Amino acid sequence: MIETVATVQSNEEVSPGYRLLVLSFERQIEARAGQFAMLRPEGSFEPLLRRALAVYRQLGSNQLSFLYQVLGRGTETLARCVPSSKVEALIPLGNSWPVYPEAPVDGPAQTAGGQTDRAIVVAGGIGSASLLMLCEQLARQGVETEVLFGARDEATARGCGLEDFRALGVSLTITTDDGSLGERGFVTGPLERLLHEDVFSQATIYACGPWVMMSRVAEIAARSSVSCLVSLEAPMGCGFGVCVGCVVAVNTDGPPGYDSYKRVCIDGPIFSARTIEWNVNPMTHS
Amino acid sequence: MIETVATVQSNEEVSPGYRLLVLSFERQIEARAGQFAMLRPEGSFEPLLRRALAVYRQLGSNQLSFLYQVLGRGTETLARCVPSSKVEALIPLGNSWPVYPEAPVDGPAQTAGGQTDRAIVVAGGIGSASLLMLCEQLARQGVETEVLFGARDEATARGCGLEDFRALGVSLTITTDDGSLGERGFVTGPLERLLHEDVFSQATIYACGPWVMMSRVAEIAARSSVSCLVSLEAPMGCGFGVCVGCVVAVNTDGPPGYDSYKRVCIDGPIFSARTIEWNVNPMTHS
Amino acid sequence: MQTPITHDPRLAVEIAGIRFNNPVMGASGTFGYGLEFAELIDLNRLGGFSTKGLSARPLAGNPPPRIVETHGGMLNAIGLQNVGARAFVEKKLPMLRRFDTVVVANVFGYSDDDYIEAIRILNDGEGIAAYELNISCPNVKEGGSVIGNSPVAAARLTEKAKLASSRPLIVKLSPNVTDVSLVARSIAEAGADSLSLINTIVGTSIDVNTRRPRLSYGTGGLSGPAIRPIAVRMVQEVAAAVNIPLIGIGGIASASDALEFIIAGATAVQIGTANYYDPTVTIKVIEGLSAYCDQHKLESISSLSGSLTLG
Amino acid sequence: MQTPITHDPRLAVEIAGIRFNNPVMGASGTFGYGLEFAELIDLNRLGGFSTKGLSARPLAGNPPPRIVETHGGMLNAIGLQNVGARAFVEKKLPMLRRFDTVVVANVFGYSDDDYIEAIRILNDGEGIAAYELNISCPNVKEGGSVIGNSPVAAARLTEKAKLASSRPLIVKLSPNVTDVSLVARSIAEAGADSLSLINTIVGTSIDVNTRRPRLSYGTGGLSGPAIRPIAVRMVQEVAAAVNIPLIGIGGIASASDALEFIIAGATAVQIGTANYYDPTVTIKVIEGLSAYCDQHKLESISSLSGSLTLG
Ligand SMILES: Cc1cc2nc3c(=O)[nH]c(=O)nc-3n(C[C@H](O)[C@H](O)[C@H](O)COP(=O)(O)OP(=O)(O)OC[C@H]3O[C@@H](n4cnc5c(N)ncnc54)[C@H](O)[C@@H]3O)c2cc1C
Ligand SMILES: Cc1cc2nc3c(=O)[nH]c(=O)nc-3n(C[C@H](O)[C@H](O)[C@H](O)COP(=O)(O)OP(=O)(O)OC[C@H]3O[C@@H](n4cnc5c(N)ncnc54)[C@H](O)[C@@H]3O)c2cc1C
Ligand SMILES: Cc1cc2nc3c(=O)[nH]c(=O)nc-3n(C[C@H](O)[C@H](O)[C@H](O)COP(=O)(O)O)c2cc1C
Ligand SMILES: Cc1cc2nc3c(=O)[nH]c(=O)nc-3n(C[C@H](O)[C@H](O)[C@H](O)COP(=O)(O)O)c2cc1C
Ligand code: FES
Ligand code: FES
Repeated sequence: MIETVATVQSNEEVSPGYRLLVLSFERQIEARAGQFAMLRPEGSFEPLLRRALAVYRQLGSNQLSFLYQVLGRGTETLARCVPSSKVEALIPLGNSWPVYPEAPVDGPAQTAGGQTDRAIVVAGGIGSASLLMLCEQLARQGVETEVLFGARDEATARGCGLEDFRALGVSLTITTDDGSLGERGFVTGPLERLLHEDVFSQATIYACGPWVMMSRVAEIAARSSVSCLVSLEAPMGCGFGVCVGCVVAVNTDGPPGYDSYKRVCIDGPIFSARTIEWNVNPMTHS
Repeated sequence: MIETVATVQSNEEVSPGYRLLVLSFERQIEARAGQFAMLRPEGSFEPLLRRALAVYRQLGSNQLSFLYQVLGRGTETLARCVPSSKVEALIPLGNSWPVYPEAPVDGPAQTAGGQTDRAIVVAGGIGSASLLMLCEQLARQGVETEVLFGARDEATARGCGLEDFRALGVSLTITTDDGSLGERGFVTGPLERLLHEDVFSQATIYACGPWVMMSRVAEIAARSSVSCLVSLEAPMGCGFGVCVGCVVAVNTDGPPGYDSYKRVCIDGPIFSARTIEWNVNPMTHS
Repeated sequence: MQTPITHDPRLAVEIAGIRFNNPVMGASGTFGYGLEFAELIDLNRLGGFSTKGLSARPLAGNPPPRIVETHGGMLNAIGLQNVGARAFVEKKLPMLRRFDTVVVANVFGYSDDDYIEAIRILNDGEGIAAYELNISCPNVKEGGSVIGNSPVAAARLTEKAKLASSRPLIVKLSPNVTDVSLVARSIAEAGADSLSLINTIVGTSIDVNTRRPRLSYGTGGLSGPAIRPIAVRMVQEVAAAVNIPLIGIGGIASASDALEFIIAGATAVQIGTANYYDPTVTIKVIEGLSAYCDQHKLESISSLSGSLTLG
Repeated sequence: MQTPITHDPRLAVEIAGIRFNNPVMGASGTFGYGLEFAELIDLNRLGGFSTKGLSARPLAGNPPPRIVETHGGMLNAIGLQNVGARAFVEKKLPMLRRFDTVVVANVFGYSDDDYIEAIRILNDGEGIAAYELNISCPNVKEGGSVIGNSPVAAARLTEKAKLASSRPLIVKLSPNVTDVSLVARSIAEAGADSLSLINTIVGTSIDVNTRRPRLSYGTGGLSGPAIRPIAVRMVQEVAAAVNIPLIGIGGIASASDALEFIIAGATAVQIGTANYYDPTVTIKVIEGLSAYCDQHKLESISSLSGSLTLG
């Protein structure tokens, strides 16, 4: 993790309310799939706190892109950054998606001896931003991958990087709430269909999206005893473990104590879905 | 006075720490010499309060320019405005320089029957920003004008619009504290020399600059019983008379009461030097 | 009179028998005597406003500098420069009567008698709907202790003011206390018709090069969005302690900010510092409240008052 | 050990016999256990820091959401999640001893006995320079009233803590009181070696769409530049009321901010919220203080302490 100042290469609107920020750094940044940065325009007095954005794509050694939804005051100020302006970045942060046969984050429910050979990537809305590099890595490692891409409507899907996912050339199923693109409904529909096929019994699910979506995906995965990893969102004060504000409740066997809460920024953002206490009211803005 | 949103045409650096902001408005703005605007980049959350900037020049009916020194947080955010971005403006504000034979602001010490036929314009540092349109108007009305232009050094003089004053073609005396341009010393030197010449006995002095300079100019004017007008600076909360924060102490004969203080924003910024209580500690940042 | 404008009936509220077209008011000291805004907004659309603090005699106020900007707010030590109650009644009120907006006269003094004298003068003024008592003033007869910081002193003044006043009485609470609901309860029991809160929070800003305070008076009152979370919390506490209507004040700059106060327990709100840098903010907030009613299918804004759900 | 770094001798200060290389510290709850910052700054350059609040037993803290941003600040209701005094002594302290920076253990409890128990455990820890008592906690044995809001309760706890402690005692004042100098005086008289102020100011933020507080706990502590003018004023008041050294805290984000506290009367300062969004701010402030000494030809920063000129 380093604190550095990056230069804005471009900050184009991808679709109304969604933009792609390309930053160039003075030196090489080793960002792995699923990691994020805490960003803030240089010299911006307000809002005070930095905003967490996942690394969307590595474009050459010193350039990274960030795909983001313009939601509140922080992303609004980022949206106003013009090329050649500066952005303060604390990067890379958090853990990364464990891609087999590398070491698992905390051991998915692997059957004895069975190796996960298939991946189901479930993207909900702007959650796609932390999944593109994962798909690239899965492709590089020859892991058979199905992408389920859900969004509110066609324009939002575009804003969430649909074209980049299409360009991967992997099997892609799209759902939109209003049916304006692909299947009408949520990604959980196609997910359940896939998990009925035996070939996916050893699969690993990688999910990132609104809390409600991830909790449904976790439920489906547990029912089919398929391992599932989620990348969580939480309000972040610092992004590097000191404010203790970004916590999520985790299942601990003993009575509530120090470790009933884990910090999304340093203990995550990626967790094994089994460890998360899902039936709490969603703490994120969505 | 209207509240409107202007578009940035340009915002170029004139010299290090000094910039010229050109704004275009949707409709015609009738700004008279010495008036000012309260400006704030649109969508900027901090600093909270608008900043007072004099109208430097009218460039066509819907375009005005503002020459400003980048000092603290407010002018810093203005300095970062890029072309086509928007700036909120409350404009035009305050009174304007009274140019004879039009009606005087509150009657300079004119000798019986004598009409002021000469003007001595005294600019100190960025105080020049409220004097260019005055010089243009004096020239249009054929008033014999001497400009005394003081600045810290050559670069600051350039930043304070020296070239624009030179282009007026009026008699111009330059002083710099370090002598890097024109006479070494303050504008008060050349002013005293001028006032020794009888021809200036009926002149009117128009002065704008740091508080200390204006109080010295007022003293010199009073000694030579020559009328003198000053444009004052004060911290401004609103710019249109409701916060009652921008006051200056004025000489009142009676005991201190409601009218011992005048608001620079609506009772000024231009005052007759005689009415100002000069021996108070300078309240502006300079 | 201008063409009559239509008010959104859902926004009408009532405090101590006074009917407001909507809950949005200008706060004392940030709206002058109202007329200064006539060029910028249609005063007829405004719920109401509270005048600059009025004293029995006109006052010069403090020497400058009187204001300094802070992060998210400003400090002021204006020193209550005002034309005086008499001049307000004779010169300002006649012009204000042309407008269909609730005029609240903010009153202050440096001893109980000061307040009463000012109220008596204002009683002659036609067109004043209520008095708002600024009790964040030092009582020079009692060693300069701030009246609003002591439940006893505040209750005593409220009683006298209620007796002297021919109109409903709003008492404006100081936030510089350990337990604001304690002071609120004693004032309510002393007969106040409504409470407005909060006034500014005492603060200071030092010029580190001259090693002097930036305000000539030394300390000043902090206002603006920076203090809003403190103000909303205090409205919530006072709403639980009294059952007279509350007017929420403190850093409001948007409809969402105003709604925080209403949900916390306020019936109406006052916007102060935001008027300086966003002169039409009052109108934007009124429009924002109507949009909120549309979005939430709300019949009346007052049904929202105190609707905060905890836990 | 890394190559020894040179400290600017002009910045050295002393509090209760503890020598600080410079007056700049990290504030409790914003500096973790110090080690989290080792990647970002050279801890040897830091004057010191106050640990996350430590209790006798480890605590889970409040359910999320625990933080929300406000204008110029943030509200937090972390609920003092911490590893507990024992784990700090055994697991964190050994690693901290490698650094040449003053380690202050922040201590809290929910009754006097809680505090004392935690202090006893920490007494075993080698490398702790002093304890900082967070008295902004509710005393569950006395109906949850905040210890720091009452001069009597605060003095009583200070006395007991002083007896139990084998090290100098810093007591951290709550700003949520009418007269902070009253509480300060009673704590100083009860034997505190130094006072640090201010802790966070109670506030709330409401989500107007769900009509619920944004923090699960309801209210939270307001911190950041928004509260700085209030904090500087309180340091100024307390400096006039006691003559034990003060540590100024509240919204510091630059050298100029730190100097305001020192000029107002503080000997050292703590930086809190700014560490989150400007992780190297402590080092920048230290460098800024050296630059100030150059600019003003100052021999020692402590000569500036309380140099505020009024009037
Ligand atoms: C690890 C991680 C990675 C992420 N990656 C991405 C990414 O790649 N792309 C992306 O788009 N997002 C991403 N997010 C989410 C992103 O961080 C948030 O959307 C962002 O922080 C929101 O900040 P904001 O300034 O836009 O909105 P905020 O101003 O923080 O507000 C967010 C929402 O809450 C409301 N709100 C918050 N506070 C208040 C208040 N006090 N008063 C009123 N309303 C309020 C706002 O109206 C808005 O609707 C990520 C989050 C995490 C934790
Ligand atoms: C009628 C009028 C017309 C004017 N016209 C012009 C013009 O045409 N051009 C021009 O350049 N200027 C003009 N000025 C002056 C201009 O308004 C001020 O220079 C400007 O408001 C300064 O704002 P700022 O944001 O740059 O600095 P601020 O942030 O307001 O600070 C100003 C100075 O004070 C210090 N300061 C202020 N507050 C604090 C604080 N809380 N803590 C620490 N330091 C602080 C800053 O460091 C800085 O040095 C005019 C002023 C008036 C009243
Ligand atoms: C410059 C200024 C002058 C004020 N004058 C008064 C006053 O005369 N009487 C009063 O009761 N409150 C006065 N106030 C307090 C405001 O009415 C309001 O209570 C406070 O500023 C908090 O609201 P805000 O954050 O929206 O400004 C004044 C505030 C400011 C900033
Ligand atoms: C997230 C967070 C956690 C905090 N935890 C503690 C704590 O455990 N003990 C304590 O005494 N103060 C705690 N504080 C208060 C800070 O130490 C400091 O007093 C306060 O935030 C004001 O300073 P600042 O504005 O620089 O942050 C905490 C503050 C924040 C923001
Ligand atoms: S964001 Fe501060 S600890 Fe995770
Ligand atoms: S700037 Fe507000 S009254 Fe002049």
